[in-house]
Amino acid sequence: IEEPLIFEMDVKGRSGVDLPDVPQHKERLGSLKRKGAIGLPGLAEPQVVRHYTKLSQKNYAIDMSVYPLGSCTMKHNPRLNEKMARLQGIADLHPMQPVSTVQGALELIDTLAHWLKTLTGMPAVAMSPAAGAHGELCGMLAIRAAHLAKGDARKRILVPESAHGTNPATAASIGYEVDPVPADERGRVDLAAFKAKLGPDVAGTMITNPNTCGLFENDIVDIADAIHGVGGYFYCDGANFNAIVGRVRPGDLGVDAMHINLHKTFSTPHGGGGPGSGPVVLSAALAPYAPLPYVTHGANGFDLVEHDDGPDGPKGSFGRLKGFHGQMGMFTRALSYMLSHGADGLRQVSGDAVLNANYLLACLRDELTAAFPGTCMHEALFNDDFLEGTGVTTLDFAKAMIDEGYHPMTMYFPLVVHGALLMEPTETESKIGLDRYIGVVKGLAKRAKMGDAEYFRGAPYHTPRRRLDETLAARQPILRWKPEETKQAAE
Amino acid sequence: IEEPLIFEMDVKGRSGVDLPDVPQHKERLGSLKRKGAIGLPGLAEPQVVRHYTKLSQKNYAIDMSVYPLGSCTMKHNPRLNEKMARLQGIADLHPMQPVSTVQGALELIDTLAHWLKTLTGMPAVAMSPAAGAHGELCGMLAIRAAHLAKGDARKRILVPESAHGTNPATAASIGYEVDPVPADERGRVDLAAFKAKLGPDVAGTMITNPNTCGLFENDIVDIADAIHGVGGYFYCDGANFNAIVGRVRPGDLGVDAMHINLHKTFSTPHGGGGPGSGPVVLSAALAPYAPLPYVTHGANGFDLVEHDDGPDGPKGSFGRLKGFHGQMGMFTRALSYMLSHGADGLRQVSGDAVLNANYLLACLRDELTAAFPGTCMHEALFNDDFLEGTGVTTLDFAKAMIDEGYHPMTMYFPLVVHGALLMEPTETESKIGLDRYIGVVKGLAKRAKMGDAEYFRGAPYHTPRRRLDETLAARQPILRWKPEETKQAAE
Amino acid sequence: MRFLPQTDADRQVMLAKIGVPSIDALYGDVPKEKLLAQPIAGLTNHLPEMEVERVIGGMARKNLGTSEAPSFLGAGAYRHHIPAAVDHLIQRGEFLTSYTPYQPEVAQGTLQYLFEFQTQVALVTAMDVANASMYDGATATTEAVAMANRVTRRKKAVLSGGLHPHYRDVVVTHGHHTGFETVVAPLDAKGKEDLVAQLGPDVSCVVVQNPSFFGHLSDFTRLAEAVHAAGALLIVAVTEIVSLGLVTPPGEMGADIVVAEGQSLGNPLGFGGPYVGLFAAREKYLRQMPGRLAGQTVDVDGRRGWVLTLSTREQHIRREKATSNICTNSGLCALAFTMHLTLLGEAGLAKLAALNHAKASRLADRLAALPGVKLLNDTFFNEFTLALPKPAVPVVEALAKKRILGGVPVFRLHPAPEAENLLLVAATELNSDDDMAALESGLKEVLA
Amino acid sequence: MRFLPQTDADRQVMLAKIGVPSIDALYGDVPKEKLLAQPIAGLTNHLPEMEVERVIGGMARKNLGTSEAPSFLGAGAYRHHIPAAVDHLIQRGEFLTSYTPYQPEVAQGTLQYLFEFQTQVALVTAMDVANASMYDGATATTEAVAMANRVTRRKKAVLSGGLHPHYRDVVVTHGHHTGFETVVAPLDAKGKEDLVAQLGPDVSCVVVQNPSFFGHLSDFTRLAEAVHAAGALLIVAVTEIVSLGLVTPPGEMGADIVVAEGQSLGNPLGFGGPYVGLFAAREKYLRQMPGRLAGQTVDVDGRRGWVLTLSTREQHIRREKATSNICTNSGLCALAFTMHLTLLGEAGLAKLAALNHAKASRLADRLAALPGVKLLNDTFFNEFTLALPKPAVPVVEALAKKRILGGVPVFRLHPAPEAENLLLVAATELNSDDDMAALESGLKEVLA
Repeated sequence: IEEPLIFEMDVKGRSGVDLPDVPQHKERLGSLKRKGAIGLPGLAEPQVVRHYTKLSQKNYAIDMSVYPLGSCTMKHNPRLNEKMARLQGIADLHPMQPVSTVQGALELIDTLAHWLKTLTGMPAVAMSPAAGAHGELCGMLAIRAAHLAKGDARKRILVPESAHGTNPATAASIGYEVDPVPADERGRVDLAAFKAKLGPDVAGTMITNPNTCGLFENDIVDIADAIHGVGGYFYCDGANFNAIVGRVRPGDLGVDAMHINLHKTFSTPHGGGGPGSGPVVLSAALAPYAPLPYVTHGANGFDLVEHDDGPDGPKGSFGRLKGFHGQMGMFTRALSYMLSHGADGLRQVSGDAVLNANYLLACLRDELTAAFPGTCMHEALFNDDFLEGTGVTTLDFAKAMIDEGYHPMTMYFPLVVHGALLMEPTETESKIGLDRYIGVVKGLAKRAKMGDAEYFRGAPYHTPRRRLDETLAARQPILRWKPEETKQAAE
Repeated sequence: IEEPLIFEMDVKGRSGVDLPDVPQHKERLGSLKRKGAIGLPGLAEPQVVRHYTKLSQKNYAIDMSVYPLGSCTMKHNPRLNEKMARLQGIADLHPMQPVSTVQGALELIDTLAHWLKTLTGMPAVAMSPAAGAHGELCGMLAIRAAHLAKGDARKRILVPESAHGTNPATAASIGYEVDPVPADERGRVDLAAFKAKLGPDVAGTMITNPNTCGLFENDIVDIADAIHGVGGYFYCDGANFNAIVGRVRPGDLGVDAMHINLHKTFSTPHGGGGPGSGPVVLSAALAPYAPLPYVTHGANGFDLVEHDDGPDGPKGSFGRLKGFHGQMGMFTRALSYMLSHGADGLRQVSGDAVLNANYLLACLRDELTAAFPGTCMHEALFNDDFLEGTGVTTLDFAKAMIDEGYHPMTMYFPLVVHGALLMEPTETESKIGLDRYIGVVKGLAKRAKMGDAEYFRGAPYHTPRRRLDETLAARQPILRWKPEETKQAAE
Repeated sequence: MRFLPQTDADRQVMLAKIGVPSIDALYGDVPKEKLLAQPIAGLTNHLPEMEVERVIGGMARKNLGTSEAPSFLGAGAYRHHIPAAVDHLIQRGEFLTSYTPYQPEVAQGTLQYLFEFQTQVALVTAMDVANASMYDGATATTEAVAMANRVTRRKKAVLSGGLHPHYRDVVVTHGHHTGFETVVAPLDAKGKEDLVAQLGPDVSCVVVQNPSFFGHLSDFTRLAEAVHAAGALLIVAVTEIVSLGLVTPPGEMGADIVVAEGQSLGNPLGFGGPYVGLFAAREKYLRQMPGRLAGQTVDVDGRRGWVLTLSTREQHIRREKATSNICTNSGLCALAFTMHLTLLGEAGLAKLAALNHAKASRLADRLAALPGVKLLNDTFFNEFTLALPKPAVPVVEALAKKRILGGVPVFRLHPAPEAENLLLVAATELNSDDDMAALESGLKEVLA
Repeated sequence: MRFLPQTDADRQVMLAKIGVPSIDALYGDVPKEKLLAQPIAGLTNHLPEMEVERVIGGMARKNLGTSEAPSFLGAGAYRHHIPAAVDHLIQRGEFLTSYTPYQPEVAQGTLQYLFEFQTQVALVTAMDVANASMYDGATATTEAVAMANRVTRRKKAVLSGGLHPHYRDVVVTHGHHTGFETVVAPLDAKGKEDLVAQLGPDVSCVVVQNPSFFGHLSDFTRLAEAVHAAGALLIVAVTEIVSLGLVTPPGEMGADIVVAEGQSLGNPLGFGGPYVGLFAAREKYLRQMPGRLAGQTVDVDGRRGWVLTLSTREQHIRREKATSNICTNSGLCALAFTMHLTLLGEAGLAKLAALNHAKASRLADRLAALPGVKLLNDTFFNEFTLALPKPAVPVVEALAKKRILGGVPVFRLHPAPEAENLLLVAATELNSDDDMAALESGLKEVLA
């Protein structure tokens, strides 16, 4: 059933909101009173409720079934978290209220900070970053500030080829030169190559651990020592923290900064692309450069430090990264999740996440082709060798998952593996659910090998839309509704 | 995608709820401690959330599109109502709290009562009935109590053939003999036949107005006078109040009792079958017999009268009809709806509901066959003459609506019209939405006439299940899960 | 107005198509003098959403909610913790805004959960079959009596003195007006009654409650045998369904019909409604059962599916010969119930019940130690009866002034002299030790 | 544990299949001495849902929410009434628990609303194109500056003294560390600044705000012409998007990039986040834009549909050459925004804006009449600046003691002497006449 755009349901003068009459007042708009219409459509509430209900029905979601997107940690999002974030006294707090009126809010932030520091074994945490990539920026700015404080700007950042795109993008965005480090045949950072690239101009390295191949960097301590040896800092991409939470403390490995995606490890919902929250834990070396604002314990309770001598000052924060104080709504959800699991439960989280991934790997390795030998951490990585000669691509294979009721796995990432298929089940999948998923993947692999490439090339068949033309979209971008363009296309 | 039963996802020992440890205590169960297992399945929260999410996706709902079930008033259910019903201070009130602690709750009930009485022009209202049929019981018990108070039990109740099944069922359940009154060729109560049945043993009549043919009983005042003339009472089935709210007061027509389905006219959600709420407005003649409990205005605020001298007492309520005080959650929703619309908006509600139904009737009467000439009230009734000779039945036609994205209309009701198709769009459908619906209905009618009976007999095609075997279900009832039976059937 | 999609321009076009000049013209069948020309006086006009929130929020703030105060109220309605997932899921539009599942092709979701609900109710009560819900425990009880009357073709119900007074009153009301006799046993505050002597050839059923209104637990096995020997049915009411996680179910004691209040699982107190009545019975009485039933079948493609079934018992088919007039039931409350119970599962329900019992047992120890207070129960689940040294109604009022909701006076439900000093006190998993200490010291002060 | 579906029995079967003796054995790559053998100390163990509610609820109760007190706080975050339908719909699992729509076949819902969102943002700002959201107004501003730097190949941004201090500080931080210069104009409390003199051949952009941080409305048409003549871009920030229902949009004044805070529509105050940054630009700069874009296309069957597009600008494709490092954005906040705006529609947004203006204008009249209080604005939308006769921070504290949230002291955001006595006061549709009277009398008392 087709659902039009809201603009195509416009009836002039209609509104889905009632408002009281505008009282008498002196108009104070100067010359800036808007002239002419905006062009927004008018719908009544029933039509709006239906529109979004029907749009939602075109989506796949964790609430429906396995969402095996490697690197994304699509775990169950408890509804308790949603309820907590909507409490009066949290959802209705203004960020600029007097601190005397928000002591509970500051306590919440401080409590969450305590959990994050304790779980990572790090002495400090910057709470304001809005997402993982923003956290990377925060951590890298702290590194840069630390170097600057020593009067030594430095230029290069070592980034493994298997890194998330955000790593090089972040480093480059603040002027660093990104120096790629190859992976070895075990899917890990090539230690020798890494060491060979070290030098006094290296500001630091950005390494994901467990890495994007779903493997623990077993040379991690050597890597940390090596980068520290040249006066550099170790930034750890914490996207895969779910594999080790409660079992390994990044601080014990020599990490200087690591962002934590609350929307991955700590279950705040992905929401179709956000919002996230990316607090950054910091080592003692970087802690002084943490951004504003931050919570302290004062004589009259909690305090919020919002100013210092600034980025040009002799010492102190590298400045401000975001409006206000951070993603409070996500903090509340994450704390609700952490309290629900506790220290014991979080340890079980990582254990079950790794168990589930290895179970997938063990069950699928005969039918598919594992990218690396041995066990994995929280995600199972396959290459496309098993599709060789079938005429079926990784993309085709993944799209065929959709008709079976599953979201595709991550494809073609990490880049270091050919035709990669990266599956991260997370700990919230049951054995029964995994067995069903495994059955489907094996069945498709068999079908591909039996030479049914035509079927795969056409998949998916049962979705609202099939194989959309991405090239056309990019060549002739239509990024907003206009009466003529959309009508034409709809015909 | 198939969804198993919860019992088929059982893993022993698993639970979707955490509870604190049971503290030390003296066990006081006597000999009644349960032995042996219950047999309930164990699921974790993620699996439970998915299960019900996936079940929900197999349903049709108002939130998706037109739900043209005649007699059911499937209108938009505002989410504000849900929010109001969940407020602290409403959702968390215990029914047996001291009345000093629930003054706001009693005020809410009293306010809703005021609206209901004012809108109907009736002096009293019984709030406790749980649904429409329960309201019928309430009203009929009041009638019976009034007769008994006069020492004149009476036996017969006149009920039109077009009545909802609940009318005769209610009357019979309290020992009345149901005497059917035929409809005339205009789809109304045959006034002459009605009068002919009157006599001193007639306790009253139950008439739906507007009636189930979607027509206003234009002899209604004569009917009321006639029943009153023999000392009987006029019970009005208020299921179709949506057609006249704010425009006609049943009290002005001579009605003695009428239930109001808050889940129809006042938008409380149908919830897949309930809960409802069916307050009954009462005339001065019946008011003394209203059931317990009821709210009064006392010296210290509102009071709740929960006892009187009982059904055997000389005068007073006919007794208690339900535990506690009525469907407070539905009261809150209904009041939220009423305040949102106001006296002006409710008048527009009925006007637009009637307008929409007549628009359907006008647009469809050439392609389908209208059951009666002229305009209608809030629902448009068709017979199956237009399907004559096509081999397509009313059922087939209705089922074919499903593949077009619509819930079927009410079929084969009222009984007085052959192969009836009863469509009630309600006021919350837009013209655009109605035009699309009309297009689909006309298209199907054309298709039926073109001789595509085969297609209709097979419809629907795109639903999770198609044409379920109702005969088998009734002949060999399987009303609960048992391991062996369900497995067998699933195979 | 935000809920009304038609604009005046739309209306004009539609009226033209219909061929009438105005909406008023569509009301031609209404006697002219009965048709109102203006909005009804005495009511406010339409309000913005935020104003409605102010009005209803203002009413809510005048109440003392049980979540704001130590609360020990029971008497047939219990405050339990409802998992957040339950309220989230029942609000999905596909559940909330759907109708009774008469069209099974587009209602398999509702039908499947009803089938699961029926199974859970049958399991928990240890009965053969259950229906898809009634309004509440009280109305389910009177439906059960009516059913027993049909089954036995007799017209006399014996009601226990331990039956919830509202349930009793509703049955008595129905009996009075629909022509069956009700024998009401004296109030059984001590849990000692024996109803065997009430049996006779005209008795259709005996209605008992477990735990009783006063909290006592009884083994009805012997009673059931006597009832059956007398050709009658045993109806057991359960007002606190959580008890069945810990207590022998009625089905194991010989009950023929079990009725219950399902509010405790998934449904908020809500000042008394909407709740959900549970109704279970022996299979042999199936065709005399009231209410809706979801049944398993196959579709035209041979796939398992569900439909409403045995509807020839119901009013919309059977009309005046129906087993009940019930139509709208408590669908969404049943959904909340079944979700909560699915989350709990076998292990969760058992632990929840144990926790409730433990809390109440500890509270009973504390309160029974107060001077002048006497605990009337040897056995109970999560609620017990105290005999106070003075009338309970003013005691409870005095506690409320201290912002403690201290229990339900029996007198409130049964205003008779022998009930005057009796107080029902319930504890659930939500009562903390602090709550209990507050009640203990509050009660001590009020009684001093 | 309720969220973890595996039982120990499951785990044993799975470990056997994997061929390892324990979960610990799967951590063989972790240096032994770094692998913890026990749960980490210093943290509580898992808690039941009701305990979590107690802990977090306890924290919430220590705060004074804006819904509990007359509240006049703005400064970039505004309390508006959010229709209940919005929060209901964004919580549908299919929205809430879905990922970034990289697989368009199973994400047409998300993609379509993003396309609608982009169109709404472009319409409201009167710009050509908009992206699918940024984190917030402040980060959107610094992304806009970075974009202007790329477009102009220059590295100097001129920041208005009317720009929100947080936005300014974020840009300055970025500039400091990423190598562009920032020229910060003096605080412009009176709305009189003229930035034309700051232009020069090295300036990449001028960043202004409308209404300004102090509430002033300015016509930037002339500034835009001067900026363009100097080869730079004009960036206009909007912190109160509701204003655009009543005020001339930046696009009509020559803005090249418009950034805004979208919180006001659909998103609660939430102590500052998550919010939603809006980002719109002239079409000619499209390929230099940061962030995600939903674009229209057709599918293999020729049907209209939507995909993420132009992702060669983005980090996951372009890596170190990306226009921004942004990945996760504010999807769900954008959904709330677009739903609220869809409900409002043209008529609703205009009326909402008019109502805000009227409330603020009336409040300004009342407060400006207080002894010693001076209104600094000739023009404003729903927020204005008062010069008080004493420092604003203690005044606001004193008001808070009276349970009045009386405004935001400028000093809180910009602790400089010239800001000390300045108070920002905002009013929205949610402020009643009683609220205003409370502030008026409270302020009078505090200033006396």
